[in-house]
Order: sequence, then C-alpha cells, then structure tokens
Amino acid sequence: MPLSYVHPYIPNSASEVRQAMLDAINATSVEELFADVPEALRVQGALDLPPALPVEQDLARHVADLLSRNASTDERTSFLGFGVYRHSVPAVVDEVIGRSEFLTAYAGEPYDDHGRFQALFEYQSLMGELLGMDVVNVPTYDGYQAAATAVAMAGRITGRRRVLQLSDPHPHKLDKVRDFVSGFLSVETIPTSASVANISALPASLDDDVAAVWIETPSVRGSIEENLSEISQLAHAAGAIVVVGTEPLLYGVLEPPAGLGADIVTGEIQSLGLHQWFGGARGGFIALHDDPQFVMELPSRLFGLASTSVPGELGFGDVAYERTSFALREEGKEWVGTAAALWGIAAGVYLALMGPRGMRDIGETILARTAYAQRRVAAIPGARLSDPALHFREFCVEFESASAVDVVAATRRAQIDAGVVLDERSLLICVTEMTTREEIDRLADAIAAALGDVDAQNGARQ
Amino acid sequence: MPLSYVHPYIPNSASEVRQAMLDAINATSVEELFADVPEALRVQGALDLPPALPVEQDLARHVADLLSRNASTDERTSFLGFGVYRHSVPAVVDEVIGRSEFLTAYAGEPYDDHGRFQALFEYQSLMGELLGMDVVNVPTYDGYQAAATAVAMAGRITGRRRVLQLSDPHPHKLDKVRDFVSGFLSVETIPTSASVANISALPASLDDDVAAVWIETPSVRGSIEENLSEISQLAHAAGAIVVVGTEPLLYGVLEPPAGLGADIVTGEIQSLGLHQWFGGARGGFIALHDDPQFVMELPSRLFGLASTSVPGELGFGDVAYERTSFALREEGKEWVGTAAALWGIAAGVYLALMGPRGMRDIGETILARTAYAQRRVAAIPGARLSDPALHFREFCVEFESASAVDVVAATRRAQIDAGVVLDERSLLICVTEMTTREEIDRLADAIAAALGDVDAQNGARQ
Amino acid sequence: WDERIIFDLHAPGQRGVLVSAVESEVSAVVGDAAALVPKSLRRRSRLDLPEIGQMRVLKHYLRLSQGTLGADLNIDVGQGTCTMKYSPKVNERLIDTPKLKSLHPMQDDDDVQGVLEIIWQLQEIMRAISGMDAVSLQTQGGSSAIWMNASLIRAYHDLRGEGGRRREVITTIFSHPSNAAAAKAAGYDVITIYPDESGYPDRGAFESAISDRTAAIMVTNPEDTGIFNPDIRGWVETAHAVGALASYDQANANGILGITRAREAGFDLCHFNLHKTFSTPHGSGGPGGGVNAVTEKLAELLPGPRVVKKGDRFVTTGAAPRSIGAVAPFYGVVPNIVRAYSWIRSLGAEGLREVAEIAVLNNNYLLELVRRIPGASVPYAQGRRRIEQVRYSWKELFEATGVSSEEIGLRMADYGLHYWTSHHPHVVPQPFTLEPTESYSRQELDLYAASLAEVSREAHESPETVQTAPHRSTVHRTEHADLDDPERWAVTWRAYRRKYFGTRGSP
Amino acid sequence: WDERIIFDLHAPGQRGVLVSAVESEVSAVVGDAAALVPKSLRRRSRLDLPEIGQMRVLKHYLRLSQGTLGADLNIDVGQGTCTMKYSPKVNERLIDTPKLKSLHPMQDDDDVQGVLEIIWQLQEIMRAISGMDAVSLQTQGGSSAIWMNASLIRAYHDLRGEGGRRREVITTIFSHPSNAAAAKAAGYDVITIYPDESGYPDRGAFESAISDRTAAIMVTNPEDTGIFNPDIRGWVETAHAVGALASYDQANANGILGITRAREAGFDLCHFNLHKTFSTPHGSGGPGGGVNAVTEKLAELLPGPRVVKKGDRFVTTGAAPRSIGAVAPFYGVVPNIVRAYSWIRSLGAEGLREVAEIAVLNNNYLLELVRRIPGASVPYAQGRRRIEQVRYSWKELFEATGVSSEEIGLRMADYGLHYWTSHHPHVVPQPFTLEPTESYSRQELDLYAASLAEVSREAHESPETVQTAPHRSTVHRTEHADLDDPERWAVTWRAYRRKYFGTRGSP
Repeated sequence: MPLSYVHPYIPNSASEVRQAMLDAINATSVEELFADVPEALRVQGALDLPPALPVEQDLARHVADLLSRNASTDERTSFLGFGVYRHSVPAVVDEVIGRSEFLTAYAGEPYDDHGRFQALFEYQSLMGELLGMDVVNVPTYDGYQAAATAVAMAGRITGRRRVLQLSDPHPHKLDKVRDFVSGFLSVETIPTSASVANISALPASLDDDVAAVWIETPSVRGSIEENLSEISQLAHAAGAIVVVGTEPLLYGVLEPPAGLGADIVTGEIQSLGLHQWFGGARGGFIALHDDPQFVMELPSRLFGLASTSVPGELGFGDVAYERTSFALREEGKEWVGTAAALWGIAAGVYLALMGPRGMRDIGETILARTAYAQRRVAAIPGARLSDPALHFREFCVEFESASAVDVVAATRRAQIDAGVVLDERSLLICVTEMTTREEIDRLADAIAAALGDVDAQNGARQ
Repeated sequence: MPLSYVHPYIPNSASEVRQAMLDAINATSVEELFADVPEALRVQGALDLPPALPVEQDLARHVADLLSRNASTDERTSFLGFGVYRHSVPAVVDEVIGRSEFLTAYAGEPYDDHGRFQALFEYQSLMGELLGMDVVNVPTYDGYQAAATAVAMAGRITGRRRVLQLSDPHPHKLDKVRDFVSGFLSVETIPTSASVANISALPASLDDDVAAVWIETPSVRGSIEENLSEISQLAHAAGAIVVVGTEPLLYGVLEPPAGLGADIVTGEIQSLGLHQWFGGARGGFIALHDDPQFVMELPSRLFGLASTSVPGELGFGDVAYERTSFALREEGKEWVGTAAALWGIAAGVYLALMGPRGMRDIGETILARTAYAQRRVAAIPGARLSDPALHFREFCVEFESASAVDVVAATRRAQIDAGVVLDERSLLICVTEMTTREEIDRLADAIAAALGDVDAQNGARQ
Repeated sequence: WDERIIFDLHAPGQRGVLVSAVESEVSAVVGDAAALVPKSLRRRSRLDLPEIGQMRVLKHYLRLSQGTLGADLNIDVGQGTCTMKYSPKVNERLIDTPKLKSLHPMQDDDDVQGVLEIIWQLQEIMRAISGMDAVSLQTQGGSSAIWMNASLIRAYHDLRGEGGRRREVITTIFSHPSNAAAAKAAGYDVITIYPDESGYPDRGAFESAISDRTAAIMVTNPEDTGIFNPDIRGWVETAHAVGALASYDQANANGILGITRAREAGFDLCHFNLHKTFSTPHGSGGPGGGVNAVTEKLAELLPGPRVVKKGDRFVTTGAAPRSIGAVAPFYGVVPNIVRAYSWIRSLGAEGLREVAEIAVLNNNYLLELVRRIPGASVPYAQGRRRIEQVRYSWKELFEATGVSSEEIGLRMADYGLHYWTSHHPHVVPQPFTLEPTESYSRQELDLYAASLAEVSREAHESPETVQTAPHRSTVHRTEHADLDDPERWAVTWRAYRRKYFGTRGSP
Repeated sequence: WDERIIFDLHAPGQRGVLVSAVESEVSAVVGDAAALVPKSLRRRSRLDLPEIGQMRVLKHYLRLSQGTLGADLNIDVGQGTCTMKYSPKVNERLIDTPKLKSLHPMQDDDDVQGVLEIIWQLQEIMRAISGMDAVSLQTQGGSSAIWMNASLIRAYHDLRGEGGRRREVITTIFSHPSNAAAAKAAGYDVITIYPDESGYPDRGAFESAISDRTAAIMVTNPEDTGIFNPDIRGWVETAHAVGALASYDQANANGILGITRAREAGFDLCHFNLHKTFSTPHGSGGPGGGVNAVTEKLAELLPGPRVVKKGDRFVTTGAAPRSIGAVAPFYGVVPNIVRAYSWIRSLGAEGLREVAEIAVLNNNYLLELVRRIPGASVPYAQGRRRIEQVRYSWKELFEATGVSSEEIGLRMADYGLHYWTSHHPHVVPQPFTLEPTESYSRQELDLYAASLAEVSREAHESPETVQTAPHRSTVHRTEHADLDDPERWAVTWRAYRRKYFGTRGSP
C-alpha cells in the first residue's frame, strides 16, 4: 500500500512513475519483488513507530522543541572536561565541513574526489608537523580506538603479550583498550605516583615479554608526564614499544612525544576545531615514524602523494592498501570502515588557520589559565590540589570535608558547572581558552561559598 | 602606526610583507601613499569607536550575547504581519543561498558566473509561470520600489501625469511611491469601500490624463480585490495602464492579475522562502508582458537566454542592456545597482521545491486558516470584522469598546503577539501556514479574555 | 556541469516539500478552502511550475553554484569599484540564529533589545566614521542610498522654497553612474564634469557649471580612477557659496577609513555601502546595504522608523518631523547591518585604519606590477599615488593587436579570474579597473598580475586565442543580438518556448 | 582548480585566527606561561605549520571541496553496498544549534533532557525496526558496530565458560568484509561460506562448517549481491542448535525496512548503519553511526553509559552489570543520532516501508537497464528479483575488449559519476555493484545506465579511450607503485620533502 502522498525524499513513489517502472520490469506489483522473503519472515502490520511528520515545518518544530529543553554550555559557565572539551571553533572550520561536497562524499576514487584526498593528506601532513612524525592516519573513530589499535600494533610487531600502563588514563579508554586486545594481550597497570608515572616501579615489571609501555600525557587528571624520555629509554632497552596517548593542543609549546622517544603517538582531535556535540564528535589519530614494519601493522587508511601520468603533477591514493581489511578481509590488519574523515578535514582546517603562532598562543593561554585556576582554587580553605604535577587544561581538587557532589550542586545554583566528580571528595576542573579569568574567579568564589556553607553546617552540627 | 598584531582579515599587514611591498614601489612609508589627502582633511587621532574584538571567540560571544536579548517569533506565538510574514522556509533554500559561491558572487560575466545567470533566469521564469507573464525582472529592492518603478514606468510610457490609487496600500509603500514619482506624477487616492476599490467612484476620476490605475491586492488589510477585471477594462478604455501590487503566494489558487487585465504586476518575494529578518529581507518583482515599449522602460536587469557559438548550447546575458544606467548613466531608465539578487535565487529555489501542488496547497491552507481565524475572532463579543471582503493571510478586527493597544498588552502576557495596531480600535491579525489551528484558538481565547477584562473594568467604572 | 534548465527536470507527481495541511477542525468550520474564492477569481490555467523531488532541486542549484565564481573562490581584484573583500565566515554564523532571522519588525521593543542595540550602535559607529551628525541605515544598496541623498537634497530645497529654482545637480564623470542617474530620477538636470589634463576633476569647468540653479554636487572621492581630489574642500565651499548642498558618494571609502571623512571636507551628506567597504557579502548582486549620514541641518528630513536610545533602553520611533517618508521598509537590510557591525567590531578604529593603509599599499603595489605589462598603461595623474583602485587602459595593446579590453576579460575567465572593463562611458579607452582592497595577499596580487601579463603576451603572439575566448567556461561566446532584439529576447522560459517553438510545452 | 598543497600557501606572519590572550591579571599571578613548562619539555624544533590569512585558508578548502564529488552533486548509485541516499538538508539545519553542538556529556541530566529524549526515542525506534529487545547507539560506524557484535559474542560465551572452546565465526563471502575482519580482531578463526551455483549461500557448506566450536554466524542479508537468503531462519536455527549465536549485519537493510526484521529470522543480535539506511551524510568517510540491537539474553552485556526513561524523565546510567565496558565514548555520534531520528520521524512507519519498496523497485528497474548493456551480465540467481542492490559483472566485456571494471570506473569519472568496482575478493569477475536506493528519480537512473552503456560502447569501439581515462579529472592517472613502495610512499608532506628532496623546506 503506497503512501497517500509523494514524500519529498522518495521521488519515484508518484503513482504514475511507480506503475511505469513496474511495467518496465514486467512486474505486476512491488510485492512481487520481495518473492525471496518468505511469508514467515514478514513483519505483520506496520512497525510500531511514532507518527510521521512529513511536512518539514512540523518536523523542524518538533525537533527544535526537544532541543530547546537543553541548556548548552554557552548558557552556563562550564568547567566540564573529562575527555570532551569546550574549545573555540573557528567559523571557517564549520563552513568547510558543512559544504555539501565534503559532507556527503564517501568513497570516491582519487579522480572524482581529488579534493577529499588532498584535504585528508593535508590533515595528515599538518598533524605530522605538529607531532614531528612522518606517518599519520586518516582518523579512526576516537582516541580510545587509536590507543587500542596502537597497543595491538605493538603486540603484533613484537609478538609479546604484556602491556604496561603507567598513567591514569580515562577509565572508559582503559576499558576499551582492555576489551579490544583481550584476545592476545594483557594490560597491567603500574599505579601512578603523584598522578604521573611511577618510574621507579617500572624496571621491576619491564621484561622481554613486554610489548608496549603505554603512557597518557596529559592524564585523565590533566597532569603532564615529565619523564617520558627516561621511560622511553627503559622501554626501548627492554625491546618494548612506547605508546603515548596525548593532546595535540600541547605541541605549539611542548616537545612532541616523538622527540622524547615515543614510537606510536595517539590521541583525540576533538580539541582541534570540533564542537562538544554531547561527547559525540571524536576522531583518533595514530602517528608513527616512517618504518614499514609499523606502517604495515596500521589498519587505517593512509592517503599518500603519487606522481601521475603528467610529469610534475601530484595525485593522491591509498598507501599500502594491501594491509587493509578492504583488500584482505580477515587477513588484513584489524579492519577499516567509515570512521571520522570529516572531523579530520575539520582538524586540518583548524591547524591551517592556527599556524605555528596560534598553536603556541593557545598552548600558553591554556597553561596559564590552568595554573591560575589551580592557584585560585588551592587558596580556598578546605580545598587543595591533588598533586603537584604540571597540568594542562584539567586538574583535580580535593575537599577536606565537603563532598564533591555537594559542591557541584551548590555551584550549579550559580549557573556554574564546576567540574566532574571523580570520587567522594575529588573534583576535576577544566579550563580552556574559552574560560575567562573572570569566570575562573567566579568559580573560586562559588566553591569557597559552597565550602563555607559546608563548614557552617558542620559547625552547626557539632 | 601599524597594528601590534596581524589581523586575520588583513594578510599583508605582517611587517616583513608590508616592508617588502613598500620597497617594491619605492615608498618609504604608507603615509607617502596618501600624499593627495591634504593635512587639513586628515582625521585627527583615531576614530571614536568601541574597542576591537579581533579574537573571533570574543566577537562571537559579544554578538551572540546581544542577540540573545531578542525573543524570536519562534519563541512567542506571533500574529504579526503588516508587510513582513512568518512563512516556512525550506532548509534547501537556506542551503543554496548560503553557498559561498552564490553568497559572495557579484557582477561576473555570463562566462565566469554561468550558474548565477541561470539561477536568476530560472527565478524570472518560475515567477513568470506563477504570474502568467513573459517578463520578470531580477529583483529590485522591495515591493515599495517595485510599485514606485511600475507607476513611474506608466508615467513614462503614457506621458501622462496622474495616478489613481484605488486600494489601501501599506502606508509606507504609499509614502515611497509618492516621494519617488513626485517630480513628474501626482498620486490621487480614491478611498476604498469596505476595504476594496470603490469601483463606482472610478469613472469620475478616470480621464485621458491618467497614466496608471494602481491596485493593491491583497491590501494592507489582507482584502482581495474582486473587481480587478472591471477596473482594468475601465482603465484601458481611458488609455491608462493597470499597475497591480500583489502577493505571489496567491497564485496557486487565484487567477493571476495578468489574466484579469493587469499590465504591470509588482510585489514582494519575502514570502517565497525568506525569513523575517526583522523586516530586512525584501525583494521586489516587476512583471510585464513582452511588449518592447514596456520592457525598454524597466530599469532593472533582465537576464535572458542567448545562443552561443556552439549550436544548441544555451547561454545567458543581459537583455536590452542599453536601457540601464550602467550603460547610459542619467540617460538610462532610473538606475540599476546592487539590489536583491540573492533573495531572487532563494525565491526560485522555493518555487522549484513547491511546484504547482505546493503552491496550490499553501494558498488553500492560508485561505482556510484566515477564514477560520476570522470566524473565531468575529464570534468574540465586543469584536467584529472590519469588512466582509475575502481575506488572505491578514484581516482587521475592530473592538467595540476596548482599545487595541490594551488588547495587545493583555495577550502579550500569554506570550501571544496578537497583531499590529492599526488605530485606536483596530487590530490587524495575520495567520500563515505556520499558524496552527490550536494557536488561532488560543488567540481567540486570549482576546476574549482581554475583552472580558475590559468589560469588567468598564462595568466597575460605571 | 551541463545542467539543464530547471523546467526540464519536471517529473509528474514529484514533490520538493510538503505544505502544512488544513486541519480537519478548520475544514469543519470553513468548508473547502478553494470554495472560499469566488469563481471569477479562481485560477483558470494550469500552473506550469516543474514538479521535482527535493534532492534533485538541491542538486540542480548546487551544480549551478559550482558554476558561479564567488569572491570566496576567486582573486577578486578585477571588479574594480566594487570593493570585493573578504566577508568573514564568522559573521555568517552569527546571523544564522532565530534570534535574528525570526524577528518581526513590529514586535514590542522589549522583545528586540538586542537587534535594536546593534542598529543603534552601527548608527553611532557610522557617525564616527563619517563625522556626520545623524545616520540612517535604511536603504538596501549603494544606489538606493544615492537616491536617498537625491531625495534629501530635493526635500531640503523644497522646504526652503528653492526647489523650483534649483534644478541642476553636478557630478563628475568618474563618480559612480548612479549619482547621475538618481539625480535624474529625482527630476534634476545633470551636469557632468570631466577631468582636466592632470586627471583631477576640472576645477574651471566646475566653476563654470555651478550657479544658483545648482541643487547639489554629488561626487565620489577618490574617484573611480583611484585619484583623490585634494581640492575637495574647495569644491564643497564653492557649492555652499551658491547655496547648493554637497553630497559625498563614499563607495570608494575603503582606502580612506580613518584617514579622512565627509566632515573634514565639509560635506552635508554622504553615503556608504555596507556590502563594499564594510564587507557584507555581495549576494550575487544584493542585498547590499546603504548608510546615509547627514549633518544636523538635514537630520529632520531622515526617513523612519528610527532607533534611538533612551536611558539604557533602545526604542523605535517614527520618522523625523519633516521626513521624506519611508524610503524602504522598516530598519534596512538587517542581516547586513549585523554583519557590518561584527566586521567593524572585529577591527576597531586602529583596524579600520589598517584596512585603509593596506588597501592603498596593495593598490599601489599592483599598480607597479601592471605598469610593467606590455600594452597596459595608467592614464592621468602621472607619478602620483592612487588610493583605492586604478583605472588602467589597454589602449596601446588594442592599437598594437586589435585585442580589446572586453576580449581580455573573456580570456581572464579561462584563468578562473574575474575581470571587468569599467562603467560606461569609456572615457579611458579600453579600460579596466583593479581594486585589490586589503584582503589579498601579495602572492595573490602577483598571480593576478602574472595572469594579466600572460594574456597580454597571448594578445601579442596569438591574438585569436584571446579573441575567441572563453575556451574553458561552461558556455561559449553568446550571441548578443539575441539579447537586444525584441523579437528574439527571452526573459523567461515561457517566452523562449513561445518565441522559438510556438508552444507552451517544453521544447 | 589547480590548487597547491597548503604548505605552499605559507606567507610569514599571516594569521588565520587569533587566540584569546592571557589576561594581565593571570600573568600577574602565574608569570610567563612558557616558563611554567620545565625546560626539558619545551618544544625544541620550529613548528613548521604554514602561516596563512583567513580568506586564503577558506579559499583553499572551498576549492578542494569543488574538487570533491559529494553525493549531493552526483547520481550516486555506483557505490553499491554504501546505501548512498539523500541526506535531507533540514536535518543539517536542525542539528546546527548550540543546544546540541555545545552540550557536554557530563552535564546534569536536568540540563540535557532534550538530547536524552532523542537518544532514548531512537533506541525505541530501533527496537521496533529490528524487533530486538535492547539497543545501544554508541558505536561510530558500521564496522565498529560489527566489532561490538563480535565483542558481545565473545563476552556471551566467556560468561558461560565456553569462550575457550568456541573459537570460530562463520560468515559468507558476500557479507561485508568487516564481519570477517572484526571477528578475526576479536580472536576468532573465520570460516567463509561461498554461494552455491544458484547464488544463494551454500547450505551444505554451512552445515559442514558449523559445530560446537562455532561462536556465531555473522552474516549480511540481503547479501552484497542483492540476493536475499530465503533460508535465513534455517541458518539461524542451525546456529542455535549448536549453541552458537546469530549476528545479523543489517548494512543492506534499506530494502527490507518494515518488510522483515532480525526478530522474524530469530537473530540474537544485529546492527544498522545510521549513515547508510538512516540517511546521515557520509562525511567523506565518517563519522557514521552504528546501532546494535540485541535480544534480552544479551542485554546485560551492553556497554554504558545508557539512557533510560524514569517516569517522564530521561536519565543517564552506567553500563549494564556484565557490560563489555565502553566500546566508544559516551553516547555515540550524537549529531548523527539526531539526524537519523529526524529522518525517521519525517517518514514514519509507512514512509520507511515506502523507502524499502521504492529502493527495491529502483534496483530492479536499473537491473533491467543494465542487463541490456553489451558486455554486462548479472551473475547468480537467474530470473530472480534482487533486493537492495545488484553485483554485476563486466566479464564478457573484459574478455571481448580487455577493458577492466576498474578502467570503466575511471572513465565514469569523466562523466561526473561515481563508480566503484566492489569489495575484494572479486569472486564475481570484473565486478561492479549498483545500489540506487529510494533517492533517485527514474530520469537519473536512466541517465546513469545510459552513461554505462556509452562507456561500454567506447570500450568496444575505442578501448584506449577508456583505458587512458580519466581525461577530464583534476588529475591524471596516478602511479600506484609510489603508494606501495616504502621507499617512495609519502603519507605526509614532511615525508615527501625528506624522501624526494632531502630537505625540510618546501621543494
């Protein structure tokens, strides 16, 4: 039973067209085309779905009404981080990735999609400069997958079965990595010391069965690993591969991990020009040195330069396509599929806009505001910083006697989301280049007021 | 004194580039380039402007904060019309006119801007079908200008000096027309009868010095002129030109004015896919029969089809360019300049999406809801319709004892903007396809409640 | 793309969008909607719009867009006098909100304080930039702002009872043609002053022309040649001396922002183009945006409605007491007002001056490059610097090769670059006008000049290559006669079908 | 456009955007920001990103976009198995609001009720579409959803202590390669079933392969050939009989929406692709969106966080008790969840079924057209109708002319049309797969088939025309060896400079 109207998305459902096409294929009904689907497999009746809204204005009103029930982080003062960050997104980034051409392209050849190949090659190249490495993938899903794949690559390259994890990674990322490699690798955690790697505990665990030493810097608490160079030396001496998960915004200011011994560097590109999207805009980078043994273990697509039949002309194509599951099914490395290419283009535009000066400025601004926020919060009676490490963008504050949940609830009344509760007494606070000094001051005042109230209540109780 | 930073909009202000360019032109300073501007004409010091916000995130926050102080008609229930209408804008329209190519093109030739010429030719053609006329201009500024130019054209064509105005036009439009033609035409108003033309008063004024008879349908009150055919016959018999100002949304349902004798048909395209924009998105159409005497008096650009050096290929170009002020300065017809081309493209996309069925549907929906609103409001004690004419989208209600301003103030408390106050006791109410039956009912209830309060107060006072 | 005309995409029954249907409760009350309309008014003929599915409509226009060389894609220095500059994308994002798009101009002032503040602020900013006393943002483009100048001039003299006597407006040939045209449309006789040998407007001719019949001078400065008339205050004083007004077309203001203003030169009124100097995108030919700024003595004539500040609040009021009446609907081209406000706020006073300085630097740099191209010359004001643009000439090239400026333009299209001859009349023979603004990098100016030089080389070496251009456009050279002959021109598809096929159906 | 690589646009000192500066009050407290970083960690080498003004960056990417054949511009039926359909523009407008873009996943539930409701509603809708009991929307693409299926299968058997024994997964050769690949990545041995002579998956081979070592079957149906396995319930029952799970890859669900579901065939788990069947745009290769739907017995394994409804409120909770843990961050690809929700709501249940019916009608119509093209053939299942797509073969053409399917694809690019051979291995010789979906009008299908026929004619008449294609692309045929030789491949500009020029500077 055809629809009673022609839906704008289904042009051939106009009844005269439908009939003409049936005639052209010698069919008497559309039903006949489903002859291979036995009656027993048929859905009885219509699917149980909410009513259709085929008139565009009705749909738009419905969805806009739903979304209007959200209060965005532009309306509140947000110090929420924990893997998703409120950074400035230049308008040009949104303009480029909103272009119909990039938005709706998929899997064209380098000839029809020259621009897409170039844009993603440039993304790889710009990231390569930032990270000081020669090979960067077309983004995989997210930093979790990037870390999981990097660790798995280390397992495949070394043929070893242990992974030492030295930092405080995001707990969900750790989940993902464990599950992903559980078929062939065990992930062992060496607890951190003062929120960075406990380097003195490393030698005892570091044996010739260790495939990878895995560092996260900044950690989930925003602490920067200061001893990467030493850790790398120890790992390399044991024949292990150094896998680092990190934040690209650091590297206008900091020496990239490759310069400190890292073999595989991974992370997220959400901070490079992607909105927060309720945590739903992610892309994972995996950067390598140009070592064929490593490259051939990477599952992602890699777009590379190629000469063409016209001398001097540069074309693009898939590097080492034969690694992939597209070429080899289960004999390929892991798998490759629709991942996060559009976000990669976005990150490329972002880096092109920022340039070296912009990347230095943003690194310094965030470092400075993080330090400022740390000092402001640490100065509040009843609050202290959880550790003395250098922090970028996030840090953890511990309350002496107040519960973190109560502090959050109190500051929410001032339209402030103070941070993410890590445990009973710990709050993870995030500041970016979007967080002004004035907002940090308001946060500190609100926390101080909240703690004062708690003290007062405690006093009253005593 | 150069800026202390390189602004992203001014690439060559980087100091090394600036110097290199000065060297290339043998100048020692930029100041030297302004040698022709005497010291006495120089601005002393900096302009008195608010501080710069060169960091994009700061600018965005500033402007978004300002705009957040507005309550849009999406948030309220709006019955406001009076020349600006809340119609549904299909997303595809916004997508097309948001494209960088159309948005930032300007005055290219048919070769570099083939697409722009085609899109505007198609706009003209789609409007031509809707209006049943063979010539439609690239949009001028707005319906006011379109009417003014049409009346002026009639003056130039006939060489006569009087214009008879038979409807209730928008008062600002009347202002504009009067001022525009005041150098050579006088506009005389024949008062309406029951909000449409007083056809019986026409013959007395219609003499052989009348250049144009000017009708507006719908009028500012939304009333449809039912006697256009008879008026045209009278006008033509006197050698006058019939100029009609109208609303294109009518013509999926109604016979276009050309079929009823109109010689020049004008109006606004805001309802064809343009948002309200606080009244700031307008475009004026002027439609003619393909009579060279008329065409040569039109000042606007006209894009036409042309054969090319390749047989069968269709190109585009300016029709009768020699009419224009671009070609002839003051000897051209009025003038031509930057007007409203992008809105013309939008209206073309709109008509292409709507098709004949969509235009019929929207006409019927608005007619039906207008009639429904009229009946609901007319049923309220203390309120009555101002006239018995057929109305489209707008109608006027008169209150027996309440002031219209008070009624508006009372309904505003229910988040309803009930309409535009026309005078002490009259309210102009507008409904479109965006106005639901439920909203109309709420309006009627709110007006009834407001009138009830007034009655109660009057009762209390007595 | 070889994209057919949209009528050829017609497929019966397809829908691009659906329309909100009449509710059954409504039908129950009013009956059949069509029956509400008297039979004599009902549409008699079939409405021959095409029926096309949504994706196909979109695709059609996307393909046409790709066949359009927007300024965002181009090195758009070839459309001199148009001030093609970067229209920042952030401004597009900022206006794309229901908080602006879905505002109605008759909403209560309380509900629209944000937009009113922006309008008011831009008025104040334009007061500062012009040095004038009062501002209207209502007109929709440069020419309509020029029209408003003419209308204000007319009203001013009418009020003083001199309207009947002052029947002349004086302009210069290198002022924008709309000054002449709008003055004429307002009923004035137009007197046009040409430059003297130096290239500056001829002071002697001006003094001969001005008299107590003069209503106003309406001039551009710098003129479209890029030459700034250093004697402009003298001209204004001469006009004032005979009781005429002085109206300043600031279409070329980009090179003098923060350098010199209407006020310093003594003008009574002036206008700016939001879509030129203040970066709002040109929209394929509009909407633009006009700014009219006047001195105190003309303020009472400004049109309404107006936005004023009362305490901390912004309120709307009617027109000034002796207003010329509405020149345009409501508050002007609001999206462009917000865009221009945003652009100016990004730059501030120092930034605007930097815009002017770099625009002028770019212009003189490009001048240096073009001067070296064989066959190109730079008429007038030899050895002087230019401000915002330069009107060049291919006279030498034309004489040597027979290749005209128009033909060079068609060949430049093959290089993916805009090029436009110049406004008529071509006082400068074989003219072209380049205006680089502040938006283009040195590399892009080098590339544009190199392309011009290449075309010059082609013109000398194989003129037919240039004269048969375009070679790489979507279409080939069109037949101009099709456009000028009433028997053949076709402004709509229906006219085309009728004239060429004698049919209402598709050919 | 011949647009250079972005590093060539470098112009020292130019800025694309400026960054919020450190406030003086902050500096006063923390001192110089760079000095906060220990010297050993400070960047040692110059950061060689290019410096480019904003307009030039924009122009660069706009030009690259024009060199990309997005589905919006194309008749995109040539990328079979990809379900290239119309991604409605209204959905792009709807998600473009700070109310979605600027939401943080750790906000209080009270502040995000709107997005939580949409997530929850889409879960419910997917329950109805699949007939399964519980849904997760967390994965970011089809292959990651397949991975999640594999991970759930593994966890399921592990929980029952059978993980050690069940080491095999069975798939079919015309199921998407990621089923094989993800199963392998999860540690399984993969057994692949080929079709029998009829073209349907070989039941006999399947029965020989299945055993108590089988963890699951992971199959697509209809397969990538467009053939629906009518015996699918039999296969599932066979799997269940040995204690294996049955996992349904619904990448090709478009043609069976509302017709048949995982539930009816008895599957334990399945996945859909939001970016295929449910119209979210393909984004140049992602982000996509995966939907995993499972029966009750697997629900306890689903990852977290989850969205549930409590009374009238929507609340977030952690993972299920025996969850496999996070497979992806937070709630999945939220923009695509909202897009897919909007698309489904526009259509409703009847509309979805209409999608399926017209997609299948289009497919069989196109089949009829292609069948008539000389050199093209339709392997398998002769005389049967196909569902969502068809895998065709140019075997005859190749044998007659030497022109391969890949070469035909390059020539189709000259016609402005996408064309893709097919996934490896090429069991069907010289394959190509066409999937018209419901989005294309009859005219467009006719045009696509006519273009294929034209290339076939060229292949027969002048094969070198096809074999030297593309002729009208931005670039010419690339040298594959540059991409496969480690000495020559260059994945970044820095690698290119190093390998080809031995330099860090621009070549």
